[in-house]
Amino acid sequence: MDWTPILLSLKLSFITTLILLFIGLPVAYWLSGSHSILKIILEAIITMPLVLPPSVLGFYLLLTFSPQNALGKWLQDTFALQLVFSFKGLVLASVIYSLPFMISPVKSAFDHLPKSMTEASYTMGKSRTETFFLILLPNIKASILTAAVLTFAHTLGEFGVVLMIGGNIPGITKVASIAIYDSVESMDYANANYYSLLLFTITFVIVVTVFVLNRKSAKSPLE
Amino acid sequence: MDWTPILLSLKLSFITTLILLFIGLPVAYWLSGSHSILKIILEAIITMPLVLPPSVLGFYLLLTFSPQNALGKWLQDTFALQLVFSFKGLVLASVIYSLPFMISPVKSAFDHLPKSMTEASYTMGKSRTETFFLILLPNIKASILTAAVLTFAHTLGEFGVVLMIGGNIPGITKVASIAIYDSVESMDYANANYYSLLLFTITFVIVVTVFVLNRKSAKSPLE
Amino acid sequence: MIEVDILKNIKTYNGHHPLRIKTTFATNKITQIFGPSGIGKTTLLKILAGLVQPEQGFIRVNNEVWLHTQKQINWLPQQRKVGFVFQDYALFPHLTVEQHLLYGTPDKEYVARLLAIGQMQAFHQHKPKQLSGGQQQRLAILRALAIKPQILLMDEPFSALDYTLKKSLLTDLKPLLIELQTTCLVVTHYPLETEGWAELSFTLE
Amino acid sequence: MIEVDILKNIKTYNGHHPLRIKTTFATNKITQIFGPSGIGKTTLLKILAGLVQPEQGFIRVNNEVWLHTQKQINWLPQQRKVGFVFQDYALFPHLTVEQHLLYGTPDKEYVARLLAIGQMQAFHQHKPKQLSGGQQQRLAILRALAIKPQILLMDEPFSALDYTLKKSLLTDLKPLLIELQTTCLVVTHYPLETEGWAELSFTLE
Amino acid sequence: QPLRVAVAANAQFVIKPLQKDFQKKTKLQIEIITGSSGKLTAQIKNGAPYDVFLSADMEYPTNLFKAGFGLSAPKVYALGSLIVCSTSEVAIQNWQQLLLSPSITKIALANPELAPYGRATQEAMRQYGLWDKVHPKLIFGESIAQVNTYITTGAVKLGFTSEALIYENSTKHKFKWARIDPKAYSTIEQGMVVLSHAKKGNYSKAMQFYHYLSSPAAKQILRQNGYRVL
Ligand SMILES: Nc1ncnc2c1ncn2[C@@H]1O[C@H](COP(=O)(O)OP(=O)(O)OP(=O)(O)O)[C@@H](O)[C@H]1O
Ligand SMILES: Nc1ncnc2c1ncn2[C@@H]1O[C@H](COP(=O)(O)OP(=O)(O)OP(=O)(O)O)[C@@H](O)[C@H]1O
Ligand code: MOO
Ligand SMILES: [Mg+2]
Ligand SMILES: [Mg+2]
Repeated sequence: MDWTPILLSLKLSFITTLILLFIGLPVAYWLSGSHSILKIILEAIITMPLVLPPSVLGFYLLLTFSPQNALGKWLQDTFALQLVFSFKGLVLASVIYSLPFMISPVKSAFDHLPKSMTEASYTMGKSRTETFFLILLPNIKASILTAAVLTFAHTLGEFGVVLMIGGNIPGITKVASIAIYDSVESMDYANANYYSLLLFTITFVIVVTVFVLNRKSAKSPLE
Repeated sequence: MDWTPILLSLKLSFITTLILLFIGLPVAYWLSGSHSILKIILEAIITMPLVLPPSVLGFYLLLTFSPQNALGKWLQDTFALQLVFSFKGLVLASVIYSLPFMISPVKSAFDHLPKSMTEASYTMGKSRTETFFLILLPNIKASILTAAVLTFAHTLGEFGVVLMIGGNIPGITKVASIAIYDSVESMDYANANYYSLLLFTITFVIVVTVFVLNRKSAKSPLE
Repeated sequence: MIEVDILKNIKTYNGHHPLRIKTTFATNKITQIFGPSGIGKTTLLKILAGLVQPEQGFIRVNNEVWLHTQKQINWLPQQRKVGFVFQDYALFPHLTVEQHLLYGTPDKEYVARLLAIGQMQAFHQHKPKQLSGGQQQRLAILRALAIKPQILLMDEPFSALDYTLKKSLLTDLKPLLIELQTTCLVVTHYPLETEGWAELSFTLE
Repeated sequence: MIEVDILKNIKTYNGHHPLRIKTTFATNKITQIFGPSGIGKTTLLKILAGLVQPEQGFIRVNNEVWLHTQKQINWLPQQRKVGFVFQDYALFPHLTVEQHLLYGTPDKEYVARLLAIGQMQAFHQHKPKQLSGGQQQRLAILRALAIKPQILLMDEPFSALDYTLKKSLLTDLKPLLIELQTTCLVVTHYPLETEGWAELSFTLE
Repeated sequence: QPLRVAVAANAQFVIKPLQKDFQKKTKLQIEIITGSSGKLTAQIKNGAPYDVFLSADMEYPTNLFKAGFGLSAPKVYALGSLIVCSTSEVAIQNWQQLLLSPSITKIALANPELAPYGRATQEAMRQYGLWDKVHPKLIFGESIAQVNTYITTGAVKLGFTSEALIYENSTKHKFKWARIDPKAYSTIEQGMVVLSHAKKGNYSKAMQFYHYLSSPAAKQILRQNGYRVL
């Protein structure tokens, strides 16, 4: 039993979720509120990667970042950054693919917040940034948590994109989803079951823990 | 150029989204509010299908509903219902796979609604059901819409599960995502681009239209 | 007659402190309820409406027992059909003024009459966030009346209204309450504002 | 002196109707503002705080021009540093009473003093939804004072408080406002409640 | 109902001329389903409505037949030929040195655990003593189709694939390629089997196709597309 793929998967999911929290929350905030056509179109564009089958999305990423291609060549020559067949590439692909699952629910949550909450913070001399972090984010914690859990789980199970641009390199891009798939394809069902169960259990424990912790913090010390 | 796969995909996404609205909204409502451990565990379980690579989820569904298997045999004998290699099976698989994307964000939205809104409706003699449809749902419309759009897009791009239990049968289970993938695999890149672009455009138009319509209805006639 | 005998534990900073209320209210009358801030006035009204559950209690309205914790009797808020004016209004953000009232009654004439009583005709198409504080409060009162309630529970219902408006509202409400044979309990901090209008008083302490 | 000259279009059922206000308020004084419900009192305060933008306008506070639509001058709410007591409180659901005040000032001693003025010490760990209506309103007042504002804008700040509480609050607030040299504008429907406390009056009509 | 033929990914090109020729000769319609051999086998075992299965090896068809899913004993229809291939200007004839050159950073092959061509590649590399030396450069494709994608998009400079790739795509891509000595790997015997699903109405059509694949016409087409035939 090889633990490397599972650890690699957890690492990928963790990093992707973290990056998406950093990118997603501000973007969601920026998209919320005003309903200009520009923002609607942007929101629609963010949803688009979902529409393609993951392996096809992977194919286009492969084309874009292939060292034969202008962009891929430039990245390689300038930053020695190779995005195909590397862990960094998987992170980038997962971020693109899971983007809407982070941004859309959080944006809706921002939309549902009363305007007066922001106004009250402004009159207390707090900047947009302070208000964002100290008032708005804590009040949509449940939605952010949900989005983070979905992103995490989705990245764990992410397979098509990884299959395409990962190249199944042990220890680098051979994540759990690929290992399980390999076992199924080679009819080693015992191994597939074993991996699946393990992935299930670990994630289940993580998700339940996060939810339970959140539940505790939602209750006041008085209740 | 064969339109069948695209129409099939749109049909599958549409039906899946519809079913998930029917199932997802009540379940999300039921999960919201009380934070009992039971409900937390249920919510975590709903998230679990995501963790498995789609093709592996598809493999397990294949095993479960295979006519070789007790459940599959029983369904076939009793209801003449075959869930593998049939459109019905794809619908079921898509529903399971997209369940968390519908339920989780909507549940968070319910959680954010003030309790007094429900109370006011109750004192006006309205039942739980009436309150649910007439008061609560309209107030989280934005979140529901977001969830529906994500579900729709996600089902369009859904590929691994479909590949496994669909079996790529033209006109029945050969949806657009499979057709595009086939084109890539057989190196017919022009065709893949063409399909992708078409799917992109159609979805983009649908999503933007939905968002724009929603924006209109959110504004009052006075503004 | 409304008979109330309840015990509710209120959680505070230093443990629980019990709220015990045993009293009767006359039916078909307007009773004003006084008491310092935080004593439990809102809690009392919510218990009457079935929105808050007391640890122990008994509530009888005329011949109907609404609550009897020992006998496990506990009517749903829907069954009690009380009109409730929430202290924080609790309006429905997505409904216009008129739709709020139509949510409680299909009777369009009655809705028009309510709009006139609240002087809200000009705003019947407004949604709550487009209303001023006083307009929102008037809507909260009218909405509670929409179901033609047997009992009307009002939690500080006039606090955001100016003198003239309040006077005319009180004047218009009275005949309506008599006509509907509604029992009215009104929590207020300003004895003056309901003086002459309310017929009885009850002080919580 | 605060100089105000503004024009704001208010959207109503039958088109726009203009709200025109041209007046001055004395600084370091308490001015009460009257006016019927829906006339634009809340709107005036929000324009002063920079939360609502008038179509045309000019606001000068002592020597600082806060708003001059023609010259494109428009200070942010943050720069104006006004304390604002919202008519609907607008409290932060996730913060306790004490955290609300600490959000405006790091000065723990001052926070303790404010809690005492509002008689809220026993509730300093409560979150808004655990507070009664009157307790919430007191918190809204204290929070506005937390930033030691130059101008304090209060929108119906005493409507949910009983007589005794209000009297003691008013008595304790006065020396604080003098000490902070705060100009106070207070919207009220009950001239009686602030009589003797407010030094000047202004009526919107 | 048309005859449904499940085809391993490596044979997805050659199946098209075969299909055309068969239809011309018999007026029978065929529906083609492609996938990796392993996936197709799993599907067949769980009720997939396929009539004939063309695998990339003999193992899967034998397995199916033994489990009772086959009507005919599996039979070899073609022998696969392994090549090394590139779309860059490289000295492909010296591919063994090329593999070791620092200018080649990534080499694609099919996953030896899943795909017969991958297994053959592994054997050949071991034979030449290259496997351990180039191991860090290896990129594994799920099926031979994915390896072809890596090669044609230029994501890798060098890949091991089936010879069938060359004939199908010679007009679109300029391939540099070299055949691997068949002695360096055990023969890639591609097997076919008529499936028990054919009993539901397509049995005679399936048998017709089964026999057609052994006909001289079919062998000719297979040969033209990079396969050897017995
Ligand atoms: N978003 C909005 N859309 C349309 N009309 C609005 C909106 N906000 C406020 N109004 C209208 O503007 C007018 C002035 O409102 P404002 O809240 O300033 O009144 P007010 O004097 O504070 O009244 P009150 O004493 O009832 O609080 C009201 O008639 C109200 O209906
Ligand atoms: N969810 C809660 N958790 C803890 N304490 C609560 C909660 N809800 C109310 N309380 C406390 O219960 C007490 C009674 O509240 P209630 O709202 O009934 O007072 P009230 O008489 O209506 O006061 P007011 O005149 O200020 O509205 C208050 O001290 C309040 O702090
Ligand atoms: O044709 Mo295969 O089974 O992908 O090597
Ligand atoms: Mg109260
Ligand atoms: Mg107002």
